[in-house]
Amino acid sequence: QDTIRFWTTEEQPERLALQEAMAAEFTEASGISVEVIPVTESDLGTRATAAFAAGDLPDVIYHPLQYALPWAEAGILDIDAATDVIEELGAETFAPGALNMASTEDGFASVPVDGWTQMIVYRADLFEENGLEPPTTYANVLAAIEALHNPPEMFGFVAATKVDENFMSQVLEHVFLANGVSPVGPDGVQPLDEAATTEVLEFYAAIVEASPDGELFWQQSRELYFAGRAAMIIWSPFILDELAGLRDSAPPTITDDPTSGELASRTGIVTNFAGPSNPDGAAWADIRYFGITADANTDAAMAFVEYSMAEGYTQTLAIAPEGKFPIRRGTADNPTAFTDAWAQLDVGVDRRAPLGDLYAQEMIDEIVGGLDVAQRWGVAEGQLALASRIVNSQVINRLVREYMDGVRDAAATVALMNEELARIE
Amino acid sequence: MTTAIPPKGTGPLARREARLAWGLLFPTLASVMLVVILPLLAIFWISFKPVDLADLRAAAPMVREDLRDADEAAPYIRYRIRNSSQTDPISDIVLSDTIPEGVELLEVPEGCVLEAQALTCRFDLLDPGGRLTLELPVAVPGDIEAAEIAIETDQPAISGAAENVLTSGEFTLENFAELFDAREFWTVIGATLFYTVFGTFGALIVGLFAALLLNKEFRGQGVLRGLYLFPYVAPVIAVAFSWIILFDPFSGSVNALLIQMGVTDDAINFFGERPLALVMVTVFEIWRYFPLSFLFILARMQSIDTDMYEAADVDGASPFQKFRYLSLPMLMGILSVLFLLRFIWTFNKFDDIFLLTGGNAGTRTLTVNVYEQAFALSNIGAGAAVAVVILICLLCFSWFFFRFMSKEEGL
Amino acid sequence: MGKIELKAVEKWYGEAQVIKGVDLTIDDSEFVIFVGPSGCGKSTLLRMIAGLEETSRGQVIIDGRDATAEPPSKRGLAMVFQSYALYPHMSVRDNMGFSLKTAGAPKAEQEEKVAEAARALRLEEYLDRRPKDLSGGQRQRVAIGRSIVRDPTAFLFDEPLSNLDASLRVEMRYEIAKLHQALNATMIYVTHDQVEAMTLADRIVVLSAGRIEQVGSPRELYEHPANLFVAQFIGSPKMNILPCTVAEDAFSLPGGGGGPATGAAGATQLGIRPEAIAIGATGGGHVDGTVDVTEYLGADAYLIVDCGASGKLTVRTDGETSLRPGDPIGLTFEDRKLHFFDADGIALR
Amino acid sequence: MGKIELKAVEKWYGEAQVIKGVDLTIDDSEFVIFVGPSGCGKSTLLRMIAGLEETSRGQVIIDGRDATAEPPSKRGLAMVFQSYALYPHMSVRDNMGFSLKTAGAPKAEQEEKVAEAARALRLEEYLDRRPKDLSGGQRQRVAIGRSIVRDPTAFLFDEPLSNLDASLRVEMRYEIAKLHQALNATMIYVTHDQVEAMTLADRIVVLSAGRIEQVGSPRELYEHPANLFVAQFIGSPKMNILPCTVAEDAFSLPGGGGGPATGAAGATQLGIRPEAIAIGATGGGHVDGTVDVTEYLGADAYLIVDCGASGKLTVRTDGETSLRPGDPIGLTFEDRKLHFFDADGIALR
Amino acid sequence: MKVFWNSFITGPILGVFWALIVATAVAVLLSFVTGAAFRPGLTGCLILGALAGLAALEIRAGWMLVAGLSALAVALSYTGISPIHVSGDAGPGAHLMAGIGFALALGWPMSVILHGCPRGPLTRHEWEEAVIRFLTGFGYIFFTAAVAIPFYVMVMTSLKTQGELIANPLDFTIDLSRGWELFRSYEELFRNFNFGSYLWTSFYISILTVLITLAFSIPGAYAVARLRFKGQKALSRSILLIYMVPMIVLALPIYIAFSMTGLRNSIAGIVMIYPVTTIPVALYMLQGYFRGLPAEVEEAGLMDGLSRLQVIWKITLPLSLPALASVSLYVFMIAWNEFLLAFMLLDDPSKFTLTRGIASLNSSEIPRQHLMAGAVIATVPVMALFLGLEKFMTRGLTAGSVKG
Ligand SMILES: Nc1ncnc2c1ncn2[C@@H]1O[C@H](COP(=O)(O)OP(=O)(O)OP(=O)(O)O)[C@@H](O)[C@H]1O
Ligand SMILES: Nc1ncnc2c1ncn2[C@@H]1O[C@H](COP(=O)(O)OP(=O)(O)OP(=O)(O)O)[C@@H](O)[C@H]1O
Ligand SMILES: [Mg+2]
Ligand SMILES: [Mg+2]
Repeated sequence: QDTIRFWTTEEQPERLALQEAMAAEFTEASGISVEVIPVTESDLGTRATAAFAAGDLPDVIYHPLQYALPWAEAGILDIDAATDVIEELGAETFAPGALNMASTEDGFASVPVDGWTQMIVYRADLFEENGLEPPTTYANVLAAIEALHNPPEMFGFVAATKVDENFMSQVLEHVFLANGVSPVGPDGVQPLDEAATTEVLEFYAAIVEASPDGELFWQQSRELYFAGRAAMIIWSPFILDELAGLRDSAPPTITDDPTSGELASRTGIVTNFAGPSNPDGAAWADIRYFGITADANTDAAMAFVEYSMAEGYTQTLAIAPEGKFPIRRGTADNPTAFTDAWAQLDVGVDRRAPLGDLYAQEMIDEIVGGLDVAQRWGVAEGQLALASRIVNSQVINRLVREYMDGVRDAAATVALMNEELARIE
Repeated sequence: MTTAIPPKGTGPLARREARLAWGLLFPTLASVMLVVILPLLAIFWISFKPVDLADLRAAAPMVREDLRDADEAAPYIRYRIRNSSQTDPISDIVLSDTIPEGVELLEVPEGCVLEAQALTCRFDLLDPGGRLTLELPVAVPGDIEAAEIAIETDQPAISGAAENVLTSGEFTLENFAELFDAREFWTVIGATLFYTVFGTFGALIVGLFAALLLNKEFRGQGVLRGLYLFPYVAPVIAVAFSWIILFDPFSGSVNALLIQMGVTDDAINFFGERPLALVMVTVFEIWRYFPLSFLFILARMQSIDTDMYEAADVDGASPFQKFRYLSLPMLMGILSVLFLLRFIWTFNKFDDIFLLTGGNAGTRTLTVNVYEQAFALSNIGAGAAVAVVILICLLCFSWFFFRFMSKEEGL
Repeated sequence: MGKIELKAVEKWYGEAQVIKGVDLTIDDSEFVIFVGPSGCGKSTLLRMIAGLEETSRGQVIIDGRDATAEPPSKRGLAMVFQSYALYPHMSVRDNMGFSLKTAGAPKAEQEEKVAEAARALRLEEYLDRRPKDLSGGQRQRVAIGRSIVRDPTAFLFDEPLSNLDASLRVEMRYEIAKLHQALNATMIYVTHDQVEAMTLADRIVVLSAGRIEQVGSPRELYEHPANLFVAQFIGSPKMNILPCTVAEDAFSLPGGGGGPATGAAGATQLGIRPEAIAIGATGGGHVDGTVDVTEYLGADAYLIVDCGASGKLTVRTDGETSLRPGDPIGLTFEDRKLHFFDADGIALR
Repeated sequence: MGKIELKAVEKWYGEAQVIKGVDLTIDDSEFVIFVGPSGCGKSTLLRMIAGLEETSRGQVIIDGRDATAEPPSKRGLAMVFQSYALYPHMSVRDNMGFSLKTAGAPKAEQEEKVAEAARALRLEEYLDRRPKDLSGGQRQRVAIGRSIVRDPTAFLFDEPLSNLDASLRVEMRYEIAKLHQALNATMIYVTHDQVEAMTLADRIVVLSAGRIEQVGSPRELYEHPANLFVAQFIGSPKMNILPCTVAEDAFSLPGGGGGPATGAAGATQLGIRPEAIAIGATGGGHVDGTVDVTEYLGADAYLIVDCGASGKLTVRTDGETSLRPGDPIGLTFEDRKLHFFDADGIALR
Repeated sequence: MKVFWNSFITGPILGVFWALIVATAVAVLLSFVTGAAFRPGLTGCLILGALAGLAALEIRAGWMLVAGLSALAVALSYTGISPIHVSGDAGPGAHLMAGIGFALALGWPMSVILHGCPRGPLTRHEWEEAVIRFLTGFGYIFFTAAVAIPFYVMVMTSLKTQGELIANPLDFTIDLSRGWELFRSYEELFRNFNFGSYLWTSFYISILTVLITLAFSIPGAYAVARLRFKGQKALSRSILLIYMVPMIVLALPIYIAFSMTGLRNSIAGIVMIYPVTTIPVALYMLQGYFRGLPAEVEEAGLMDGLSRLQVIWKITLPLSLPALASVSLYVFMIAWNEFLLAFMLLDDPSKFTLTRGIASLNSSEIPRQHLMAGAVIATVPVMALFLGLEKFMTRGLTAGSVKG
């Protein structure tokens, strides 16, 4: 009997349990058993490379977009297998954007599964009280900080400063995109525009200034926001269920009742964000993929991925529907089968309810709609692989952090970034 | 009668003893050789090589086989062969497969031979990242579904020859050049020195204080001594995480306490701020290793002849005088030995910082840098270069160590 | 001045009484030696005088001043330890000057006193050495020098020679005797070597199990031991002890021999030292026996003579004796040197 | 059988020669004692015989068999160590039976032999104790018992009594003498205590710096020392040595005294033992002097007499002497007991 | 210096310092015990400390001192110059507790510290002894707090829920009324996170490490310690050298080699590599012990007809049992606590050791009490061993000098 190993970054115990349940059903259906192995997302790159070097890659890896092309290049992923799966399922049933992001000249690096858009989560009640505009632009954010920042009771923002967390990369990319700055152009690395980048750096410095000290990432953002001590944070939609008090291990502590939806009702969100040099703004999305590895028991792995994307797809999404918008819209027979099913899914862990019960419909539309227009560096230019390598190298995180720490000024930072980025290529 | 020249060679008894000694030592020596000496040599070797983590896996050809256009008129078997490596070419590739019964190859492409049902194909070269597709038209007289399954479940075998960077003759000084050029290199050295020097001194002084406290008989002395040894005995991972939680800026007790006592308004991010993080990891090091100094100093203190203190009593020395003129000089030996040993071990310390800060916020020491380079950045060569720097430092320390150690204590 | 008095001094370690009420007066410039079997409390008593050991009960009076509660540093005594207790990390000079340094004496005075003591003890050449570079005898002298420097009220010695080898011991014994003559200071000395005790002491204090058995000059102790314990403890080879009965001023031995014994009524045991026994023909003396072992020692020989009911007697004779194991002989005791003990072991005259 | 021969035996530690060519034959059932100052190589020699130490050059012949290259286990000797070296983790019984057990002797035989040895050494009651629960003397006896059980070719003893206190030492000495009488086995015994050597040995081997100085019976050594070293080494207190000049069969001392000295031509030093000196009035003897120190020892007293140019002489006299330090006396030497040595220290008759 | 040799100066100074120390200690303790807010007050400490320092010279009975100070401290706690400020919303009970606690911790030790100090000028001895008693007291408080607090936090955190933790980080109490519910995180660790298997893996790996280490190091140590051969000196020194190579430096090539031979991510690899880290330590400890064993006993064995190997087996080893116990315990501890190699070499949860398992709990997605419960699970066995066999363990630590 075949056994395959499946690495997943969804390592919360509850989500893990759901994945195991799905794996068990797959086993029942196919006779192939699946070992679900949680891997912390920040370790994923290292561990995959290490496993590749040692020749003991798992069969299937659930991974974020940024690894898809680099891994395909490095030989970790079996492009042929992924392409075959997509062909089998019907390429047309997938959202084309997500599929494009993973495509190489030889086929698809891996199979897109789900995605979400990054949001600026803000305290709508306070904004209203103070007559502030929603934080859709740099200027609005800065104005809100001006009005609301009052430490230690209330921080204007909780930015990301922990260099080795993906979270910081995501937030920074979003902020850069908002001002239309990208390190890659159609021909590879392009020098950053100094003026626009300086705007970004200054804006980021301002929100860091309004944040608590130290190494911040998503955890602090959420804790502070939940405690009512942050006016704005940047987060993924995964926050939506706990924000509504549905998960005991991350309770909103702003009121004494950790199960109340109070905070949710006082919260607004923004996905499309704009800087002064890019008035149209941009949203940022992350897409997750199933990669079949070079060491895989290919047939079994393909069977598992196909199952997860078809019979088990609803279950896959149900792991955390608030942050897993369907990429595969439906089947050939019913092109909206999965989007429809998704809309019915309950969110939450310790208590469950459909999203619609918790948030206003326009808010949900805003969140979901973002996915279609969302961008990433290098997608438009066909340089996603390069952009991913830039992100994975964390050069930008590091240099931005050093700029915050006052190691060098904005101009020098931009210059150095250009220098180091050039080296990556 | 007697000759004043010592006899040459060894006697039969001595020879027998030496033989036995080497026999007893052999397993140990062999294993140490294998796991210490060889790796050390390997480190030097690797440090001159442009190796990434991924390069450890030699380039290999990979193949996938399927039956295409099964439902159409001209089905064909497709072999997709690619080079797993983006950097190294593969030569002398041999693909061999068995064509299932009931499938008939219509055409054997160039470079392939078919003997009975066994297909063997040879190719000279596959470029880095290169791909190769073979399409062999077949005729399937029988059940095509069954044939497809038969073809796709039976995996073809493939082999090829590629050079491995580790064993190739390719050398580079790049690793060292990058290492010394890197802006953070001197920060790393600085952090290492700070951590090592203060960690060592701190642990010694705190240990000395603790030893002085417990160097008397009283009830509960054993319990306290046990308690004071806990930090050292407990698994590092347990205590490191306890500290992280205790000092957490958002929900840690220490911050809550400091804020409440009015020492600070803002939460302090103990493990996340420069230069506080470095101070904190040093404090942790002191906290964790003072028991060791304490244990040694105490043992030494208890072995000091009490007669000497009684003589000093009779001589009229006061307690501080006794400490200054008697205890301290008597402890100097063990203190300097401990200093040297602790210095080296603190210098070598990895897990503590790795667990507490992961080397961030200015706490990256040389050892953490090895990990960072080799694993986080997957650049094994660079990691090895850092390791070589460490080894050179250690050689210097060891030289010191043996210079002084042989005089002191006779460890 | 250096008069030391112990008044009903006791020492308890928890429930165990180690010193059981000792009264003793040591006069100025007297050389007093404590002897006794191992563990009898000699060291403890000395350390109580020094103040290193708390006195559980009773008083220690030094020069008329009650010093029982004073710490050692205030008592003005000097002590030489069995292990010498030199400070190993200091030079001989610093060792000797340490007490002056802690007392804050001026540098010049320190140097002068050290130089003086070094001269007296012939240590001048070694002043800059460390103790570990000295021989046993030299270390011993440094330890003594360290105590001299302080001009103490009295010197306390705890088995100072026990770590030296035999010939050095003889030599240092001689030096200590000289030193006492020169300083004329009170000295209290602990030893378990009775040769040392006999040759050095003005008075010997014999201790047993925390009690004083007898105090007296060496000659008193040798010639008039107060009890069986002292009689057997002092003298080498040991005094021979025989059972006897005394009736009407005459003693008689199991073998039949006997003689006059005035004032020894009630004695059950008779003691005679090996050198007070003369050898004659069988039947001619107090007891008869056969030679069991002869121990030739050069100048003397000891005969171990099996006397049947009287036990084995050791007899000292000339080294040139021609007696061999198995020879039958008669032993005659020198009347003047007989010791009689009653059933409790108390001497009877 | 237990004849042991050493033929030009040498021992080198690296460049240092510790045993410098020793030839010695030890006869069956002889009791031979090695004495000498500390570090002269006694233990080394013994251990070479035992096989615990390699023989650098020369041969060790046991019962006519060249045993130089044999490991200790093959030599069939038994050794009693200074520290006893009992196996602390075994009972007395197992300690004693161990060698039989390793040799694979039948259980019954083991038990019988152990019981026999225990009876001989009066250890029956202690057979089940561990060594740590025994007193020093008992441990010593176990160590001896352990070697008896094996019926060895010869017994080797390395300072077996040095860890015992004085009175126990006397007692054990007596036991060992008895044991030798009973077993009649070859015994080689190392000691630095000359009383032991004198009283126990058939023959004494005096070693100094890795060389044999003299081999002979105790009486030979005491009465006819071959050289100054042996003369001073044997006897306590030491033999007095005075400078002298010999001319025409007569010696004369610096102070003027003198006497006949046949066959001592060329002598530069004269030796006289403390007991061979008689005390008289000044001017009446060989030398005059003043008493420096008297050491009262009970039976005897030693006078240390300062004789000016002749140095300090030790004189043994009766314990009841009334001489006091400072008294002037004359000393007369017993003619028969004079020893003369030439400039190299070799005895002249 | 000499100006301080006066009890009227030294007393109050020590008093003030001591008051500051105990005010902090008591405030921290009460904060943790009650979860309410207490903080030390400078002025109050100055006043009461100086007062206590003077009073202790007059009032020799400790309890009277404490009583007096209690009254004052409680009274002052309602003013702005309290030695321990109690937050406004706390009731009179809190004031009473803080006041009396402070007075107890100030008055009684002060009377001990100044015991034997006469009023007025002090001799050097008296002064130094007072200062030493002060430092001793401080030392006990300092060390006990420094050591106990992290461990207590570990246990306490493991018994709480994330919500409770975030709600009041100061609350160190454990709500015993929750009964078994307290141990929920432990139960979850064993049920959902496979900790039973990690525990077992760690256990048998450690035991195997001990056995292999002993098997290699006993003969080696004996040879180095006892047998004479060329190179013996050099060898016994180079043992220490091996000991000085950092693990991370070795880990890199080992990792490479294991990756290439497939030993990575396997228990066999771990079992092969752990002993190598412990053999030098064990070798070093054992040779020290063997050297200390009386050679004569072994020679007696040789004389009794044993060969060298038999001597080792029948005499040396039985005599070394205590040392073997120490070494085994110490090696067990090293293996049990080992983290780096397990972290680098093991990827597969089914093969995790305990420390590796805990490292995998260090994800912000997993509640903190789980992490701490894991830490407790890893700590308890070593602690139990340590406390139960302290004598051997301490001896092991001392002899092994030092592996860190
Ligand atoms: N700290 C202590 N606790 C309990 N008993 C003790 C202590 N110190 C000594 N003793 C006991 O007191 C007794 C006397 O000891 P002390 O050292 O005075 O003997 P000693 O006559 O000097 O013997 P030695 O000649 O062996 O030195 C001994 O029985 C000893 O066991
Ligand atoms: N392993 C060794 N290496 C070098 N020299 C040694 C060694 N063992 C002993 N010696 C030297 O050999 C000499 C003889 O030593 P040995 O132990 O035989 O003396 P000894 O006569 O038994 O002395 P003691 O009476 O003190 O036991 C000494 O000078 C000693 O220093
Ligand atoms: Mg004593
Ligand atoms: Mg010897």
